[in-house]
Parts: sequence; structure tokens; C-alpha cells
Amino acid sequence: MRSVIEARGLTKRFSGLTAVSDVSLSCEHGVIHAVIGPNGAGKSTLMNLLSGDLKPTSGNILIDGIDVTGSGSSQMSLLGVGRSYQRTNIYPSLTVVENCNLAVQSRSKFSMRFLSDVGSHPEVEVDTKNVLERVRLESVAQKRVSELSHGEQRQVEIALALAIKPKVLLLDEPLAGMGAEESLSIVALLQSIRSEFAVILVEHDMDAVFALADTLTVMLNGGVIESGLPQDIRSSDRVQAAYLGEDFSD
Amino acid sequence: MLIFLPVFSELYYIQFASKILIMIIFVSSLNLLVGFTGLVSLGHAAFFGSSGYVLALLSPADTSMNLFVALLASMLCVGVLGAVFGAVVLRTKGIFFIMSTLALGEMLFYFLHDTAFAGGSDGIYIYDRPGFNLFGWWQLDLSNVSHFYYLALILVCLVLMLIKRIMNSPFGRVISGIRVNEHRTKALGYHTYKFKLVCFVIASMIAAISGFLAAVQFGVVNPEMVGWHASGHALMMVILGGKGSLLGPVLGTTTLMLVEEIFQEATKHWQLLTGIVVVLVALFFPNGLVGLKFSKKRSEI
Amino acid sequence: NKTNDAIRVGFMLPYTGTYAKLGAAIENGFRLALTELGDKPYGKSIDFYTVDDESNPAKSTDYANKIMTRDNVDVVIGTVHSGVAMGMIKVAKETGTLVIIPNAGANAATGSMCAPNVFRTSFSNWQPTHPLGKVMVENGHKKSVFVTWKYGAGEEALASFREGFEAEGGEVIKELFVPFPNVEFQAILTEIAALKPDAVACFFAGGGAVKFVKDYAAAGLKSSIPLYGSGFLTEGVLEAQGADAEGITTTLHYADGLQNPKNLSFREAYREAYNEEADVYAVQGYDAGLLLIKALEETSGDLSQKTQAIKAMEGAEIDSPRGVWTMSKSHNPIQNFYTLRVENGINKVIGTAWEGLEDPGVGCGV
Amino acid sequence: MTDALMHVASLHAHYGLSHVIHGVNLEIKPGETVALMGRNGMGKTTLIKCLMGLLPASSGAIRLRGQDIKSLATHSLARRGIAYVPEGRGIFQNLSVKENLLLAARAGFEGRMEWTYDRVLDVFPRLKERLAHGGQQLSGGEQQMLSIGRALLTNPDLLILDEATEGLAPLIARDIWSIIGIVKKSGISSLIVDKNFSALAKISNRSVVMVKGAVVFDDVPTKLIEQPKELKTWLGI
Amino acid sequence: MDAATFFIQTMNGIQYGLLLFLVASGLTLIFGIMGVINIAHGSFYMIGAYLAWSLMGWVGNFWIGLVAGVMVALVLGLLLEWLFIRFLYDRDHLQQVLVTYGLILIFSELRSMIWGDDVHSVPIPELLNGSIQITENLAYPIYRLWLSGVCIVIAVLMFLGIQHTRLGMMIRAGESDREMTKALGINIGLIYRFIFALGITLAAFSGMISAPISSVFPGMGSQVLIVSFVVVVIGGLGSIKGAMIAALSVGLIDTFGKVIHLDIFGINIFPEMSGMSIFALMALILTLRPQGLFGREH
Ligand SMILES: Nc1ncnc2c1ncn2[C@@H]1O[C@H](COP(=O)(O)OP(=O)(O)OP(=O)(O)O)[C@@H](O)[C@H]1O
Ligand SMILES: Nc1ncnc2c1ncn2[C@@H]1O[C@H](COP(=O)(O)OP(=O)(O)OP(=O)(O)O)[C@@H](O)[C@H]1O
Ligand SMILES: [Mg+2]
Ligand SMILES: [Mg+2]
Repeated sequence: MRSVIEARGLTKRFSGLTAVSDVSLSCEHGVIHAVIGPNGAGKSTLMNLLSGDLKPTSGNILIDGIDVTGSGSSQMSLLGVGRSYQRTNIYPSLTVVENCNLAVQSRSKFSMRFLSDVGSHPEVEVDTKNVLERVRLESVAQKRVSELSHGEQRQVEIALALAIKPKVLLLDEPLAGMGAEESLSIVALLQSIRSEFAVILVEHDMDAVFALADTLTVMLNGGVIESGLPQDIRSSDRVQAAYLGEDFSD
Repeated sequence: MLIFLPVFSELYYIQFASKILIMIIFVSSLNLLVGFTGLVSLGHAAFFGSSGYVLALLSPADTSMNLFVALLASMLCVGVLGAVFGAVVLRTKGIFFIMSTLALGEMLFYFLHDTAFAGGSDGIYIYDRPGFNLFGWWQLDLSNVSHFYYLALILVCLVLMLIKRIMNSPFGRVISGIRVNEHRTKALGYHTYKFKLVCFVIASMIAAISGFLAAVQFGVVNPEMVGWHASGHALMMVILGGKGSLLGPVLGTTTLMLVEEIFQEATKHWQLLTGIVVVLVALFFPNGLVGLKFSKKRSEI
Repeated sequence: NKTNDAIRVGFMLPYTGTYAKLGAAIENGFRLALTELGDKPYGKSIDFYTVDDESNPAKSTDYANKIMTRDNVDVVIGTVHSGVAMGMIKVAKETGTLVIIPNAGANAATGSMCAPNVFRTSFSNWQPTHPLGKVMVENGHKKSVFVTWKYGAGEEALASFREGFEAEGGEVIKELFVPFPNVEFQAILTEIAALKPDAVACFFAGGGAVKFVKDYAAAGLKSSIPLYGSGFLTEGVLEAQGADAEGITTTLHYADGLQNPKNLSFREAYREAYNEEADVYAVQGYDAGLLLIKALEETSGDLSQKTQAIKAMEGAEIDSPRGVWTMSKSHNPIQNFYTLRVENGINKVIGTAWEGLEDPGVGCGV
Repeated sequence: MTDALMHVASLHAHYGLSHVIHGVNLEIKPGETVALMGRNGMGKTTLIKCLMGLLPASSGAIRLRGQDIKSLATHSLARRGIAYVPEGRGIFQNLSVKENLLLAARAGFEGRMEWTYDRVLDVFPRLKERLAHGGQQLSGGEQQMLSIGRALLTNPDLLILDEATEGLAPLIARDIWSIIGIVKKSGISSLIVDKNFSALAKISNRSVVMVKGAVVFDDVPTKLIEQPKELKTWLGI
Repeated sequence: MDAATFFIQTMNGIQYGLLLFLVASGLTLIFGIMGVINIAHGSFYMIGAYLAWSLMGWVGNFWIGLVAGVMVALVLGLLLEWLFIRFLYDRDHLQQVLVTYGLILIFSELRSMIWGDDVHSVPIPELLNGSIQITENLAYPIYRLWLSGVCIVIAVLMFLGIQHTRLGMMIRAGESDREMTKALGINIGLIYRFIFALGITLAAFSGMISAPISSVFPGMGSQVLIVSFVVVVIGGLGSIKGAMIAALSVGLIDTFGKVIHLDIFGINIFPEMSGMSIFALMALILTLRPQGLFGREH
């Protein structure tokens, strides 16, 4: 099957520091590809490259086989790349519904219309409702996001990524800050929708990673040290030494 | 009551009310940028003033122009200016945006002030106000204070309705998204620059309406109209009233203009009193005067 | 609701900002003149109305409208700033209210914008610098540089200087402008030093005048290149300029030290009334008062008889502290211009630069 | 009661009109490690903000070493030996790593100087490599380390960690737990919020569970583990 | 323009630039580093000049007057912070604009009530009164040179103080996250009070020491306000180095704009439109570098 998103030899340098060096990976429809690695390995930077938030120093990004290197984040989004951020990046002073409406509407063609009423596009509200149901935020739908707890805000973060109906879903530590039960429910959510997207997942919660991932890439100091099936990674000595520790050896 | 003002009021107060109405349009247009889009401009008077200049330059020496042609021409010219200015200043953010709008506004100021092109520092006088003649049976005469007042009143209503409409439109939704978190809005797939530019142009064209009316009312255009003092004064009204609400500019403008008018009557040291009022409002109503209304409502709960 | 038992006088003057001082002096002078009339001239009271025009030309028509339409005054005394005055005139043309300009010099006020009901008791920008060229050539300076702020009044002063100077065979070798109201002159001074003209003429007033004179002296130019200017260069700011102003020659329609009896008694009365020294602005205000008195005399205090009032003012011969002057056809004073030189901290009158100088009133079709 | 380092009695707190903390009682003894648990939105962070003086309590008492501190300003609380690692880390974006650390470094309440700049860098070698980087250039995990290191540099008697290991790689998280162990050994009390229940249970002397702004359990962790049903409803485990 | 004149003009530009830096220095602290938008900056400059005039006239000595003026300004700064500014740190920036706008009105009126609307000048102190002859007819006042020296000293002190002291770190930290700064035991409220007062004092101080060469007049505050903001912003917020370079560029542009003749497409740019020059410079720089010359990218 052809990969929906593919990175070829991506490199990103920040004055002196190579945060991502020569990383290649790809992800197909219906697959969850987890990227793990110690703090500062370059995972978030890689995500930023894939989502167009950063421009690569070298290397290419392909969506559906077409080279889209150099596109900005809004273009990438329109090409079907949705993402969540590690550091919560939502609209604090808007309500949960308003947050989602914005995301949903980004897929429409009428965003430039300044004389029509939002009420004349009820499909937005419908989609929003669906998304909120999925991430279980209906109960706080009318609350301002700044009044939500940290965990709830993380859920909004994911809702925004889902709401744009992406082909590729980039999730940067979606479970960070979530309680045990919320984590489980997000894992369940991802399980239920995995067939709809190509997902690249960065996460430190290894239970979740091993529960979800079809393939794994392990990064260290900007580069890829191992890539493969979960069970192989789990038993790799290098990965254990660099990242997992022995706890996960079995 | 506003509708019947010309019936019972003295001439001067009708004129004063018209002045307030004109400023409400201007301040509302600025609020579209400051309050709704989060773009704090300190050069908005450039559009207010240049609209007047367009009228003054277009006005033939001895006859009066068709009101609507003149208004449309001013709005279009200013819209183009807005697009050019916007394209430049929208590259910057935050305080840098404030300063680049200031820079462009002041450049326009010095251009008008230092060259002979449009009357230099003395400006231009408009002798024949534009008018409108409906097939000869009804004549809109803008030198008639009541006519002018009604025109201003109608335009204020239209502008407020327009802004309300914009804010409740899909476009308005994106605009407020940009205000709260532009980065995320971009990541959601919006080309935010384009949205901001459109908004900037709309705001400049609405400002053009007010500048046009001001030029007609005062019969003079002058570099001071585009200077940063004029921009700053309007910004004060936005903040005073409370940004980001439709009512804020109306309250802020009316209050500040009334306060200034009353104090000017009362004492030579009117600026001292105005200053004190401004400081007190800023300290005690963090959300501007509209906050007053809301906090009352809240305490009722 | 205009009552006929009061004379309604409006002041449209700057009471705040840079020109506040001038506004106050004008009002003082004006009120001093009116004291001659006693308490109830012609059985009427005099009601005063004021508006602070802030020296903001953008609000000029608005403020003018306020005092002319709302307060419905018979006559407006105003104002200092040229741009504001023009706006005021524009409104006055529509309302027909009498206007007496006690300072603003814009040529157009008694030129292209002139109107039957608009009078000036001060000067036109054309006037003070016009005789300057003659004085300079008489002193043997044929090549000069002219410095001014880049704004209307400055450019008008420059044009008339050039006209007067060239008529006497002088040559303006360079015009130097400073953006208004910038007061950094070092670049200009260096340029002057490099150009080495015979003399420098300039047009500045207020804070800018103080700074220019001080900087000129500090740059050492004072000793090698004499400095000339329109009288506003030293008027009212001599104390602040101190020794640096010594020797500066200017031309103006008034000088503190004029030794005519009218001036002496005026200065005495002014000192008594306000506990400060009168200056040219006070004189201009005072003369505005004298001019109004002429109109009141003619109409027995009823200014609604406009044509008579205007006629009286047009034909007025004002016995002013600056010497007797008359109205030109375009309603601007035909007046003497004196040559003043700063000596020992005072503006000394060293001669009359031009007797009865009349503004050409270009563009006034009266 | 007098031997408690911190003592909280029937504390209430509001955000505007919404009542978030409902009469919380809590005690932290010197040297004790207390785990604060609860689902998302139950008020853990809010409680901590009250303890830090960042949110004024509506009623109730907070005592530190027997002294009422409810009305003290945040900075004087910190000077009395409370250090805070907030959720979201609170790194100064416009300061370099080194400056973030140096800014905090000072002697503790009684003049203790166990944690020094060098010691923190030894414990977090990763930070050492990033000293000149600006706060906003750090990876999430690096920021967490910086935030903890910074808190330790104030040589506190009580360390409050909100979401101690959020976003940390397993190995690093393990390091953090061991640092918390070191902290514990050195006699510093701590109040820790984290979602890793088993790690918390292992290290803490007491577990406190919050539900809807009130404390529903306050005892040794083993007691909590014995109650699977409550665990499920309180914590979703 | 011959080489000698060019050289002198360059010196003029630099000297003016240094003066601009001095005038903007208080704003660099309050606005560039503390992040408080203080549009009343010019008012404090003006107040400084009037203070210098009245105090120096009163005690009859420049230096004693200067010290006394600095004290008064410091107290005024502390008082204002305590009365108004401390409520504004956590609020929207625009509220700061509004309050300081109110202060402009209040101060200009108070000035008029206390000191009147006259133009004054302050004598140059004996010690520095004199000039250096540089061409046959052009001299350079020693006071201006001394002023340049003071600017450089202040620039260096500020640079070291902000970049290399704990206090500087605390201020910058406070700007980034006030709550967290408090939670580290730093009394940020107190620090901000002093820094604000220091900024006010710097503004007033620059008004005081510029008074002998700039004269003292009512509108002087609004004249320096905009140019100060231009300097701080072109340089990049919080960067002393940037502010210095910006001030020097503005000084040079302004200087040469007045004397060079330049036509573009038959339109006279200099000196006809030299009033526009610093704004054109700012617009240009912000277009090329939207965060200012030395600003950090956010
Ligand atoms: N804008 C930047 N400028 C300079 N260096 C940066 C920048 N962004 C990230 N870095 C550096 O690049 C490295 C990789 O950072 P990144 O955020 O990608 O790590 P990560 O793998 O996501 O770590 P974590 O799991 O802790 O989030 C880090 O060392 C970080 O300090
Ligand atoms: N600034 C605020 N304004 C209003 N309500 C708030 C605010 N912050 C939090 N809340 C509400 O207070 C409640 C408690 O929030 P708190 O952040 O204390 O929860 P928490 O236990 O720390 O949750 P999490 O584990 O998700 O961080 C939540 O319901 C939240 O919605
Ligand atoms: Mg990361
Ligand atoms: Mg929390």
C-alpha cells in the first residue's frame, strides 16, 4: 500500500544544533506509526517539520507521493495533515464548541464569506457535535477552554486535530497530562478510528504505545536508531539502553 | 429619541451629535481590527484622513458632487491604500504591528504636511458639500444640519449592522480565532495573512466612510487628520468603551467626547479632568465601560 | 435667543499646548483695551465666550462652529495657529460672524481667503521677513542662507524674504528646512559653516527659536556669520536665549522698547493689570480690542449692524502701541516695521526698516 | 498538629463564581512524601495554587510550621521554603537555561545549601548540554527537568510537583522518581501529583485522593491499593 | 559635500543618535524589558526638563539641581507605580496605554499650572561651558561631547545590568511569567516598582541633562515620545545593543536627510520629505525583520 505521508532524509538544524538528522519514515492509511525516544531526541521537531510549522534544512516530505516540501502549516493542513501539539495550543478564551467550530470550518469553502451568517451553515455544528462526542467533551462543550482542567484541555487539543478530518494525524504526546481513565479512553478512541487515518504518534506512555502502534521508530539525538515492529523494538538492547530501561524488556 | 433629536435640539447639539456619530463609525472600524482581530493599529487615522483628502481632491471647485459617487470613490481609493498598507504591516505582530502602522501613518502625515501636493500643512478646504438629488423631487442637502445628521445616523446603523454581521459570519469566526491564537489558526489550514488583509481592508473602508463624513461636516482636511494623535485618540475610545464588543466603541466614543465637551466648557484645565476620568476608568473597569454593564448583570445573579 | 442687551465676544484661542502662552497674552491685551469702554458701554454688558482650539487645525472648523453657531457671538477674536485660523475663516464666511485675527499670519487669511467680515490686527507671514532683506543688504550681506521649519508659515516667510532680498540684489544661496517640529539643528549648522554665507536669515518662534539661537552660538557661528530673522526669533524668548541672542537683528512690527507715549502707557497699564510685561502678542490682542471699539462706536454697540461695523473697521486708524496703523483693502494692517537688535538682553529699536508696509493681499478680490 | 510542616484546614476556594475546593483538610509532616491524586479536573492544581498563594482561598486555614500563611504573598511563601513545579512547567522563555537556574539559586529557609547549581547539573546532565539555549528552545522533557532543577535550587523544605513526570521518557521519568527519592531522603517534604499510580504508591508515605474538590481518602498507599472498587471510581484505575 | 563636512556631519549624526538613545533609555527599561507600554514617557522627559530649570535656578548650581531632580523623579516614579501601574501588569497591554494616556493629559496640565507655558533655558554648567574649534568657523560645544559620554556610560551600565546581573534576569523573568517568578521567592512586585521608578528617573534625567541644549518648552514631551518608541522598537524589544544601533541609525538618517539633496523619479525625497525618514526607516526594518534588529523571534 502506498504511504500517505513520507519523510525522506529530513534534517533540521538550529544554529549549531542538529535537532533532526536524516530521518526517513513513512506511514500508510490505517496504520499507527509511533515515534519514541528520550527527551530532546527531536520527536517534536520532526512533527513540526511534517506539519509545516518548521521548514526542513534538507530532505523532503511527500503527501500521497507528491513532494510538498516547503509548504507552510496552513498548506499542510489543507493537504490533509492534522496535528495536536505537545504544549497545549488551543483557543483559551473561546468555548470548547467554538474551538471545534473553527477547526471544522477550516475544511469548508465559505470561510471568507463575511456577509453570510454562521447559522446558514449548520453542517459545521453537526460535525462539531460529532467530534465532541468522540472525545467525550460534550459535558463541558459550552465552557471556556481556559476554565477547563489541564487534562480536559488536552482533550480539546485532540479534538481540534480530529475535527479537520485529516488524512494524516500527527499526535505529539496526546496523553500527557491525562488521568488514567482519560488516557484509556483516548487509547480506545484511537483504536476505534485508526482505520480512518495514517497516524504518527509521539508518546512517552509505553503502555499506550505498545497497545496502539503498528510500527515503531526510535529516535536518539536527532537520528533514528531503530525502526520496526513493536516486539522487535521492545527487545532491542540499544533501545532499552537509550530509552526504555529494563522495565519494558518483556 | 435619537431619531427626533433634530426636531427639538439646537443646531449646535445636532452638529455635536453628528460628530459623535462620525467618530462612532471610525472607532468601530478600528475596533474591528483591535477588538475582533487583535490587530492594534496606531495608524488607522491614515484611512480616516485620506478619505477626506480624496473627497477634497475630487471636489470640483464650484459645483457639488454626487454624494454617493463621492463616497464610493473615497471608499475605493482608501480600500486600495488599505490593501497596500495592510500588505506591509501585516508581516509584523504585536507591538511591532502597532509601530509599523504608526510608521506608515506618520509617513502619510509627513507626505501631506511637507509637500505642496495637497495643501501642505494648511490642508484643503471643501466649499461645496456633495449632495444627492432624487430625480429632482427630493434633495439631500448636507449643509443642512438635520439632513447631515440623518445621513450620519443611517450610516452608523448600517456600519454597526455590517460589523455585527461580519462577526457572526464564518469569516468573523476565523478572525476571532486569529485574535486568540493565530498559530493554531494557521495550523488548522487558514491562510491567516489573507484573512487579516481582508479584514484590514474592510476596516479601512469603513474608516473611509467616517473620514468622508468628517470632511463634509468640517469642510476641511488637514494632515492632522491622518496623524498619530487622531489614531491614538480613536484607540483610547476603543479601549475606554471596551474592545471586542459592538457596543464598546459606541460607549467609549460618546463618553470621551461628552466628557471632553463638558470639561472644556467648565474649565481651562479640562485636560486635567479628562485625564483623571480616563485613568479612573482604566483602573476600575478593566474591560472598559461595557464591562460595567456586564458586571452589573453578574451581580444580579 | 440672542439678547440685544449684551455684546457677545468669543475668544477662540489656544489655552492648552505649545501656544497657550500666546493665547493668554492675546486675551489679556484684548480685555485691557476694552476697559476703556467702562462697565456698561452703550448700556450693554459684554459677555465673553471662550473655546480652546488646541492649535489643532483638524478641529478648527468644529471649534469655530461651536463659538459662532452655538454661542452665537457677535465677534470672534482668534487665533494663533495659521491652519486653525483658516478653518475659522471658512466657517466665518458661512455664518458671516465678524472675526478679528490677533496673530495667525497665513497670507491667505487676508489674501485668497479674504472676506468682508474678517480682519487682522497682527501681520501676514509675508510682512515680517519682507523688510529683512533690505536691512541685510544695507548691512552689506548679499549672500544668505535661509533656515526654517518645513511648514506653511515658514515657507511663506521664506518666499517673501526671497522676494525682498532679491529685489535689493541679494541672493539666497540655499534654503534649509527642518521637519516641523524637530529641533535638532546640528546638521544645518554644519552645512551653514561649510557654505560660508555672508549672513543667515531664519524663521523660528517659541522653543525652536530658543534652541536655534543657542545652538547657533554654541557652534561658534555667531561670531563669523551674523544671524537675522523675523522678529519672532527673539520675541518673548529673549530671557531664555540669554547672552546667545546678543547682536541678532530682526524686523518686527513692534518692540518692547518703542518710545512712543502710547506704548509707554500701554506697557504700564498692562504691567499693572497682569503683573507681567507685555509682548507683541499682547499688543496684537490689545489692537484687536481697539479695532472692535471702533466698530462699537460706529454702531452704538449694536454689532448686528454689520455693514456699518465693517465699514468702521475698514476705515479705522488704530493708535497702537506699535505706532499708528491703518487697514489695508484686504483687512491687514499697513504698519511700520522696525529693525531690532538684541543688546544687553533687550530688543533695541535701531531704526525703522519699512514705513507703512502693506501686504499685497494676493488673491483678494475685495 | 504542631509537628506538621504544612497544615490545611477546611479550605475553600473559588474561580470567580465557581466553587472548586470544598473544605479540604490536609497535613504534610516534615520529611513526608504525599501523593495527591484524582482524576482530571478534581481540583488538585487548584489546591496547590492555594497553597502557593497564587489563588486566594475563600475560607479555611493554611499553616506552615504552625504559622498562618493564608494571607502571605507568594514570594514570601517561597522564601519560607516552598518550591513549586507547575504543570506546564513555567519555564522563563526569554531566559537561557543557565539563567533560569541561576535566578532561582539561593539558600533555604534555615540557610541550607544542599542543592547547588553544580549539583543540579550533575543530576540533570542533559541540562548541562543546553545551558546557553533559550527556554523556548527546549524539548518538553528538558523543560520539565529544568523546572524541577530550578525548584530544587531554592533549597526548599516542601517541594510541590504538579504532574511530575508528564511528558518524560520512561528512562528519564525513572530518573525523576529517583530524584524524588533523593529529595525524600534528604528530608525534604513533597507533595506530588502524577498519573503514574504505581510509582507514586511506591514512593509516597501517604496518598490523598480528591474528588470534586474534596478529599475522600487520606491514608497510607497500601490501604488505597486494597480498595479496587474505590480506585476505579476515584481514579479510574 | 566635501570630506571634512561629511565627517563632521557623521559625527553630528552619531552624537544626535547617542542623545536619542539617552532619551529612549528610560523607555527601553519600562517598555523594552518590563513590557509595560508607557506612552507618558515624553511627559517625564518634559517634567525632567522643567524640574532642572526650576531646581537649578533655585539652588543656583547645575549639579546639586541635577541630584535633587533625580531624587524627585525617583519618588514620583515610585508613587506612580504604587498608585496606578502595579494594577496593570497582569492586564491587557491596552489598559496600560489608556492609563498612561491619561497621565499625559494630567501632567501636561499640571506642568502648565505649576510652571506656566513659558519657554525657558537652563545654563550650561561652568565646568562644561566651552567649545572646541573644528573648522575655521565651526565649533563643537563641550557639553554635547559630555552628553555623548553620559549616554555611552548609561548604555554600558544598562547593558551590563540587564544582561549580566541577577536583577536583570529577574526583570526579564517577570515579563515572561510573573506567577512563576513569585513562586521562586522573588518579590517581583517590589522589583518592578523600582525598575519602573528607575525608568521614569532615566526619562526625567535625560530631560534634565538635555535641558541646557534643548531649551525647556511645553511641547517637548510629545516630540521625543514617538522617536523613543521608534528607537526601542527598531532595535528589538529588550535589546540595549539594538536600541543603540537604532538610535545611531535614526540620528544619521535625520542628520543627512536635512542636508543631502536626493531625487527619486523626479520626486524630491531629501530634504523635501525628510520628516518621513525615520518612519520610512522603521517601516523598512520591520518589513525585513518583523521583530526588530536584535529582537528574539517568537
Ligand atoms: N527552536 C529551537 N531552537 C533551537 N533548538 C531547538 C528548538 N526547538 C527544539 N530545539 C532543540 O532540539 C532538540 C529536539 O527537541 P524536540 O522538542 O524535538 O525534542 P523531543 O524529542 O520532542 O523531546 P520531548 O520528548 O522532551 O518532547 C532539543 O534539544 C531542543 O533543545
Ligand atoms: N482559571 C479557571 N477558571 C475557572 N475554572 C477553572 C479554572 N481553572 C480550573 N478550573 C476548573 O476547576 C476545576 C479544577 O481544576 P484543576 O485544574 O484544579 O484540576 P486538576 O485536578 O488539577 O486536573 P488535571 O489533572 O486535569 O490537571 C476544573 O473543573 C476546572 O474546569
Ligand atoms: Mg516533544
Ligand atoms: Mg492539574
